[in-house]
Amino acid sequence: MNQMPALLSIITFTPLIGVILLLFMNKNNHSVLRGLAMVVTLITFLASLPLVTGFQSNAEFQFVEMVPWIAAGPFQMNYHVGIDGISLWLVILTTFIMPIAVLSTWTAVEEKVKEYMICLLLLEVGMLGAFISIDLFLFYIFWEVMLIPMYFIIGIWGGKRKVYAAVKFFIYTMVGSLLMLVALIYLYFKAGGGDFNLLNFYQLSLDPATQTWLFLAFALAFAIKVPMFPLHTWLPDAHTEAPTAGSVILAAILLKMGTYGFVRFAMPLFPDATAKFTPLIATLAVIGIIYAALVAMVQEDVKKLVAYSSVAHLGFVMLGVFALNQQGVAGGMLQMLNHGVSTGALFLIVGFIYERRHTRLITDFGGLSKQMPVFATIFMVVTLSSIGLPGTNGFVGEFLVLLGAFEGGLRWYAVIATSGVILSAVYMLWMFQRVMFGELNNPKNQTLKDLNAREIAIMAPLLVLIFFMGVYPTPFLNKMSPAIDRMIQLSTTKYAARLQQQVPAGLQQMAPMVTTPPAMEMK
Amino acid sequence: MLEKYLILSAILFSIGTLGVLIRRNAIVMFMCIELMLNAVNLTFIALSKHLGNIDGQVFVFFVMTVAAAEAAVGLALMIAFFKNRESIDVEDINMMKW
Amino acid sequence: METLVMPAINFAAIMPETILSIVAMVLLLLNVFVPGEQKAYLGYLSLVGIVVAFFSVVSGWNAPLSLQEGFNGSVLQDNFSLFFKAIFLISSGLAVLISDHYMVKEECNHGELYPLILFATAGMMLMSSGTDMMTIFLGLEVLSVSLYVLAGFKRADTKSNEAGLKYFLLGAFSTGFLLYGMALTYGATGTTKIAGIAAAAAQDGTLSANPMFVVGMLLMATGFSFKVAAAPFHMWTPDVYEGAPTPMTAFMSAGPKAAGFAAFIRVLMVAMPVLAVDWSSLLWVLAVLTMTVGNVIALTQNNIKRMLAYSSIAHAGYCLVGFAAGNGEGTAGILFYMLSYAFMNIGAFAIIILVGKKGEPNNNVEDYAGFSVKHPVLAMVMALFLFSLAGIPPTAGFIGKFYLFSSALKAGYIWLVIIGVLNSAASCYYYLRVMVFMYMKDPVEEFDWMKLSPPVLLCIAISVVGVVVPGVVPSIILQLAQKAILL
Amino acid sequence: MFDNVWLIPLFPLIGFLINGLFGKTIKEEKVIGGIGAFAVLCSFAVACMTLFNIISLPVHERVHNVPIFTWIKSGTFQADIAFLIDPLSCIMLMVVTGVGFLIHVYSIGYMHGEEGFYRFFSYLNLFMFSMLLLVMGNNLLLMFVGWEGVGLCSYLLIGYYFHKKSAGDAGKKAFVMNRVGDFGFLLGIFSLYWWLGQNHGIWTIQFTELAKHAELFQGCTILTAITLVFFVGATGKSAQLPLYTWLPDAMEGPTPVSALIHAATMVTAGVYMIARMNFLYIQAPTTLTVVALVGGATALFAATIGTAQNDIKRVLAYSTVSQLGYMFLAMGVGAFAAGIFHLMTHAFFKACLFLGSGAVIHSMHGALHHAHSHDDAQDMRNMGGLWKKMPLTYGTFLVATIAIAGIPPFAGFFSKDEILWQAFANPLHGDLNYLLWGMGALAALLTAFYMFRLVFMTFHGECRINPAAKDHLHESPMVIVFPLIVLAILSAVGGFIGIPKLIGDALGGVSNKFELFLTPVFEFSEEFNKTHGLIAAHHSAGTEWGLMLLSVVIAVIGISIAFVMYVQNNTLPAKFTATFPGLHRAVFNKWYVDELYDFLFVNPCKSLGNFLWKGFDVVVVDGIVNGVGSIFMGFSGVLRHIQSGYVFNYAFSMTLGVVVIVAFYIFR
Amino acid sequence: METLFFTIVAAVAVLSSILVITCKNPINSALSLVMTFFCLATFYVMLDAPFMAAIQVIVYAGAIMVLIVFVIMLLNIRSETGKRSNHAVAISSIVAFFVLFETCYFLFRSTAAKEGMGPITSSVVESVGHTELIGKAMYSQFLLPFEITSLLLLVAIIGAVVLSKKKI
Repeated sequence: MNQMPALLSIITFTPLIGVILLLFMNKNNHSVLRGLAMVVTLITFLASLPLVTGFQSNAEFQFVEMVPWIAAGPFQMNYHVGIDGISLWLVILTTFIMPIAVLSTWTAVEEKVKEYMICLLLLEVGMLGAFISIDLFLFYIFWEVMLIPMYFIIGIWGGKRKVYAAVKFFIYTMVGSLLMLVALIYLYFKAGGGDFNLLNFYQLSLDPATQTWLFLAFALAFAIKVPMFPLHTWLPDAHTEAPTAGSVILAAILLKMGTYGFVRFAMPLFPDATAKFTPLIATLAVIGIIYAALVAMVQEDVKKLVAYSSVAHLGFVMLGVFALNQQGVAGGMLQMLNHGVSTGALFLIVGFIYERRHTRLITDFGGLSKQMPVFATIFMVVTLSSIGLPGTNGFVGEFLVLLGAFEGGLRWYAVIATSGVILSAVYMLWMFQRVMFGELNNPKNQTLKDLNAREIAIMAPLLVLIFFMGVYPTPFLNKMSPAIDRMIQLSTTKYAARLQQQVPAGLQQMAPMVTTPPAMEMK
Repeated sequence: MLEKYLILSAILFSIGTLGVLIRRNAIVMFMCIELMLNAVNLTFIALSKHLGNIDGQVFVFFVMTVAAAEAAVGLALMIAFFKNRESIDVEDINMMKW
Repeated sequence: METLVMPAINFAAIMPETILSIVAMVLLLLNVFVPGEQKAYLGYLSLVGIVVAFFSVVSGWNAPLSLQEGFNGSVLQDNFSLFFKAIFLISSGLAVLISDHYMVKEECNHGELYPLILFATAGMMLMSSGTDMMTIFLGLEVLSVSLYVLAGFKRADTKSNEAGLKYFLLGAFSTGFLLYGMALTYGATGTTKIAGIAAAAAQDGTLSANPMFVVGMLLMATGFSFKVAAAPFHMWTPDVYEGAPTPMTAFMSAGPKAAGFAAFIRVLMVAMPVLAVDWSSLLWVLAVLTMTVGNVIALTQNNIKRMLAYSSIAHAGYCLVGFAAGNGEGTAGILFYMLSYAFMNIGAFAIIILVGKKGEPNNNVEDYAGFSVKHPVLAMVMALFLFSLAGIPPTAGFIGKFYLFSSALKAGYIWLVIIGVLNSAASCYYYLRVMVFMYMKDPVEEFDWMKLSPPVLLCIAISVVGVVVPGVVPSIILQLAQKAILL
Repeated sequence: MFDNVWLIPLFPLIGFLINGLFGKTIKEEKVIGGIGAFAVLCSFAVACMTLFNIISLPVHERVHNVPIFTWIKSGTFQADIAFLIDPLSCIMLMVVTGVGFLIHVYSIGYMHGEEGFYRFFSYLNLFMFSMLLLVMGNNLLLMFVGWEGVGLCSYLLIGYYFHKKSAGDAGKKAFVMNRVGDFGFLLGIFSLYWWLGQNHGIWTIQFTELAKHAELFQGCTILTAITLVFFVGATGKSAQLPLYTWLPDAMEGPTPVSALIHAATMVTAGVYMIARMNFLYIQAPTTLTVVALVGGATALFAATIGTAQNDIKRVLAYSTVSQLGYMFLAMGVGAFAAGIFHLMTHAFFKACLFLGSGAVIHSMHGALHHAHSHDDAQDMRNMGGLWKKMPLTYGTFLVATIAIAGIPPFAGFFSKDEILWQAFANPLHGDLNYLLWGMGALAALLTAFYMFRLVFMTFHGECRINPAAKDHLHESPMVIVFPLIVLAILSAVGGFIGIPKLIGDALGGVSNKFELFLTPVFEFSEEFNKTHGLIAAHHSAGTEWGLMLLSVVIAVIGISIAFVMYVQNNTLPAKFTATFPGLHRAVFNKWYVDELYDFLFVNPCKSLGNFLWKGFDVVVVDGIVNGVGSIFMGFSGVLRHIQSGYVFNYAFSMTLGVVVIVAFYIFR
Repeated sequence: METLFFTIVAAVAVLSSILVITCKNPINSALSLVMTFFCLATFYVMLDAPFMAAIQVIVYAGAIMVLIVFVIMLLNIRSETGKRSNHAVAISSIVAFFVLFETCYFLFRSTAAKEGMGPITSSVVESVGHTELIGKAMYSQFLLPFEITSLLLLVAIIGAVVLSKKKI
């Protein structure tokens, strides 16, 4: 094992060091502030690369660190972090997106640059922490910590209705996560104390009624974050009002918290409830796909359109994850990354034109291709990635999701969801056409400048990833597949075992064939 | 024997309570509160007699002290208020609400 | 007839109270000689007293029983009361720090302020360590009488008068109920000693079904509910908090509330464990009412002091959740929470004091528009306090709330906790509202009148530490709290 | 032996990258065009080598999988980037790269001076790349990559003149319609993969593997569903009923694009796909019937519309739709080889026709431009008598027209006749045969009619062009004419490699080389037909000869009608229109299908979207969310008034609290 | 005899206390309250607590009431100008009645601790003297509370001074 010790902590807290440094910087020296933030995020990204190389393709948590943290009364919380195949790529995605986000606001944010960068870096700490936590309490802490900087990012640097959007975002998310906290504590007592180690909770065998409630509480928190229909309405508002980097991070990483939560917590912890609620969630996911697509179709604001497309994409993820087979979950996970890359890129693109024109209304544009050919090309590629064109990343994930869902128990859901493929093409291309094609009528658009070097530099890595993940997703899939196997096993084994108890002997073969999980001792 | 006293003190206590609720003059309200305290005192002493235990009477002693202290401070507060508002009517003690 | 036997006068058991009282009396004397503009020195002196008292509190920790008990079972300075005493000292210390700046600004820096604060603190301490209903009652009265005066301390200000008068009338009224409850308890058990009540209840199995005992408990509970501002006995809180001088509001929201809880807990948990079923269901209802009323009404408040008053009602509700749980974690949670609440609330009030302008208190949320532009650090700190009040990690407020709620969960009160967290989520709205104005609105004011007085800044700094450190590494304090529980 | 086939798609990809990334800086049109064309030429060369290699092998060793790398692997699912080299793909390779190369060459001339010249060539190369992937992919998913890729390029190229709204609309329409088809294709992949895996433990999407296990599907009903959803995919891509409407609109793109994509290659992908999966289709008779009926109906339907169009390219577009219908008809009657054969010959003559029309338009455009006229350069009513001005174009165009009309011995005759014969003789569909044949024959009649109408209106009669522009009309440059000539030759002689058995026998044992060559691919189907007695053997040779003659006669009748109406008596069409105004209007307006689709799908979707957004999202969901907020605020607003400020009220609330609490406990 | 006496004094006490809350003029209320206090003092005597009766008269009637009357005079408060509205009074009365009703209800159902549990009987009071008993209790068992009262009074004095002294 050539795994560096404390690497995860280094990655997670490097941005915090950045925050501290920023606190002591002169707030008027914008370029230094930006540069520092850039350097810090870049260092974080570089530091996270050894995670990929050092990661062994097995189901275990790796790079594990454990330090006792809180021990009081009945509680034992640890600083217990580690990554497995499921979180590995999300961590990388986070560290990868952050420099881009910082770079994207180089000129967009001129006010309170210092605070802005602090918020961004704090946000990174929160996100990374949430992805690497094995201790549930720690997870919750980071989960909440993310909320604050995002709230400020939307609220301070946002658009006209920023306050409404920020508060809505905050309280919406807060309601869900607090209920999750209740469930978390309840679960802890159910487990009979000890610590908040996720692996211990995995071994619990809860009765179905309890599972139902706990699952609902967890699922609510995650579903709000995802966001799933009908809990999605905060998202278009938040996205529309947030500054570019905020939208990018929100779409690329924050939303993943929800789906990640399902995969990491809600499903493996509560297998019976998962089985019970799969039809409901799949229905909501499918409704989300179609619904968001239809709504996106008629949007007048580019950003809102992209926001709704996010809802649709995340619907795919949810569908795949709840298919509970290798293809579905892997597809869902991959789709999470894809969505991070391509929707992040879309928001960047919207940011570019917003910076130039200070409007996002589709009708204000038209014919930009002529004036901005490079932009047009990039926009095209990203659009295509977003609608899941083969060869781009979007396709692989979407395909695996649908395949998994089809192959698993969600056949008809998959059929309906597949029609979302048509709708996504409709709304994305229609938007693209109205923005980029047609005559360059609006005189304000006739003097637009094409992308500059910085902007191209922002987009280049994303474009590379779009194609790389589309053409060669194997490394991603390989690293995550053992962890996914384990997750599936956890989410189905206990349920299957219970089924077998209930089902008469003759029908036992009907239950899915699963093996018992490797013995993990309770602490 | 005990019940009579307890009932009587209950009656007095209720009357005191009613007084607090229906009077508008702060001083009268305070007097009603004193009435309540006295009702409690009666309870204490009756119980003390009943139990053959002097603690209750000591308690009454302290209650009286408290009543005196409260009277001093309360009346001072009323005077201060009156100086500013020329009234001691509780309907005028109403600058802060909602 | 036996001769008079003086009880063992164990000064160790009332050492902090003694120190504070002596310092207060010294201050009263000195007050005569200190000219009006230099009353701040009295404040520093009282700080010295507080620090000394704090050391005595620290040294009393885990002391042997012989040093804890005194005065024939009138007082017991156990870890429980010591923890509370620390909270009182911290809140009074912080209140002293922010007082001078405000009082000078408002031109009412009478030297009596500091002795009164110290006496109030001593009263609180007696409440927390009293094991006789008389001690508790008298402690409560010392506290209340001081607070009536402190609330009405700005004599020339009608609002302050009004606050004092309202507090006085309602306080005295509630005292009536409290006393009646004590009388009935005395009647039912034949003793005023906490331990005696518990023993009587343990001996006589019928006592728990005796209405006199139950009603005695209920009336005492209402009396204490008034002190901790639990609905429907909370009505005085907003008006008094709004009208009282801001430092005193800060003080009142932290110390006396904790003192109320201290006595409340001791009476119910130590003296009346046999009625646990009754009082915990009562507290269940009170907690729900209190949280909901506090949070809901706070939503539409514009005056930040009044908003914090309602929020303090809500916070009392959270504590009642832990109290209703009736287990050790609940008590530890209240201890921890009251401690962190002292820091975060007084911290917030300190900033309110700084923002306030003479004549114009600038207490409305709108007055904070653009605060972050002019004073980024202070705004950040204010945001920190508000986040802590809202219970967002990694702040002390979160850990405290977590502990309280989990104790209730442990006791099986799931719905109570769910109502609690939903309330907590709703509370975000009004805390965020302040931040909305601080960060997301353009400045209207120049904030040029703000004088950054060092003691106030020190208070803020201490509060920041008190909010952040227990939030990040709560272990030590939680362990202390855990050791301070009664059961 | 086939290790280097990956080069075939690679060259165009490189061409695409060079032109796409650096085209703007290169600027030099010759270099850009050269790179584009050369890339395809290289592919063509490799393809030729591959073909020779295949031919050199024994018949049963002609199927090869060439793996490159694993693309997606997840659980049991695996999709490789791997190529399938077999006779079918070889033929397609030849057609695609060959015709593609010619069109690239043509484009250098045609697109001269256009803005975004580099863009055009990079798109073309990308298209070649995708098409080659589609053709060579050894599994369904890789084929789907190409499938979507060509759709994308089609979109890009149709929208090449993006500043024209109609172009953008057409591109989008094409993409979306294709996506509808792709929806079917995807479902097909899913169901096929799932069914085979679930029931037989064979988790694969690879063609050769599937073919190996083809008999597992025998007699299972789900196969009908699977093949049908695949067919939905095919209808989208190949512009069959009901998804054909995008193809005529696709004529907004530059003409070489129409020639390459919307005539010769991409649109035949559906046919190719069905041929590729013939082993499934042959076992699903219901599907085959549907395929045949859709094909026949499309052939006829599109032909009717073709008779009334005035835009030269639109006529060709509808003719393409119609001819594709023929191919599907062939597929539907199990005549896979015949379908592929028609695919090939159609590629030759339709490419020729399109390029020829392009040359005409190019010339017209130039002339009208010189004359500062705003007349439509594509409207046949503005043309006429061009043969004198553009003799070479005319010649090649005429050859191709004769080929499409089905006059022997031109290529179209052999392929079309084979299809008609199979439709008539194949016992697969029982009595539907006659209907299918009838549709085919009627379509052939109309084809001959409208194609010659086109020729006559364009090249014959008097010149109706703006007089000022007349003198500027001229023959196109060599770079344009050369591909025309090559294609014309191919159209003329291309049919000989697939001479029907009957004629071959008559000529003395000349075998149908084409069919023989494809044997390994369609072997299973043939075997299947044999075992199930579905052999078109019970018709006499006389019948076949008779039908062959009949089809020629039909063609001639069509030509004659056109001649009568558009050369001899120019007033006839007008009279006809006057007599049947409704019919004409319906046909002229393409049977109002577009409007119908708007009414049925587009508008409802938009209004539904609007409703969901403004009605559901904003009013209901947000209403609830904000409503909860407002309720709380409302409560707050009311509750705060309890805090009346009056001490007695406060005392009252306290007393009430005590009373209630005590009451609860003592009366409990 | 004792019962009769109790009844008479109780009636006076109740009546005078009703007067306290009904008299319009605060002075009258105050005087009625004094009357009540005297009645209570009588009861204290009857309950073997003569010392308490004495301080009841001295402290309450003597000191506190004088203070109150003094303030009433000082502030020159006349009769209340307006009355609380009738239904406010009605509702309040109902609530107060409930207080009474509930108290009586539970009192009838409850039992006090055993009679004569403690050592203090009438004879003890007679022999030792009530004042001595109280004094001993206060200086031994309740020394701390007693000391606290000193604090309390000090606070009250300071408070009164702070709130009402003319100059600072």
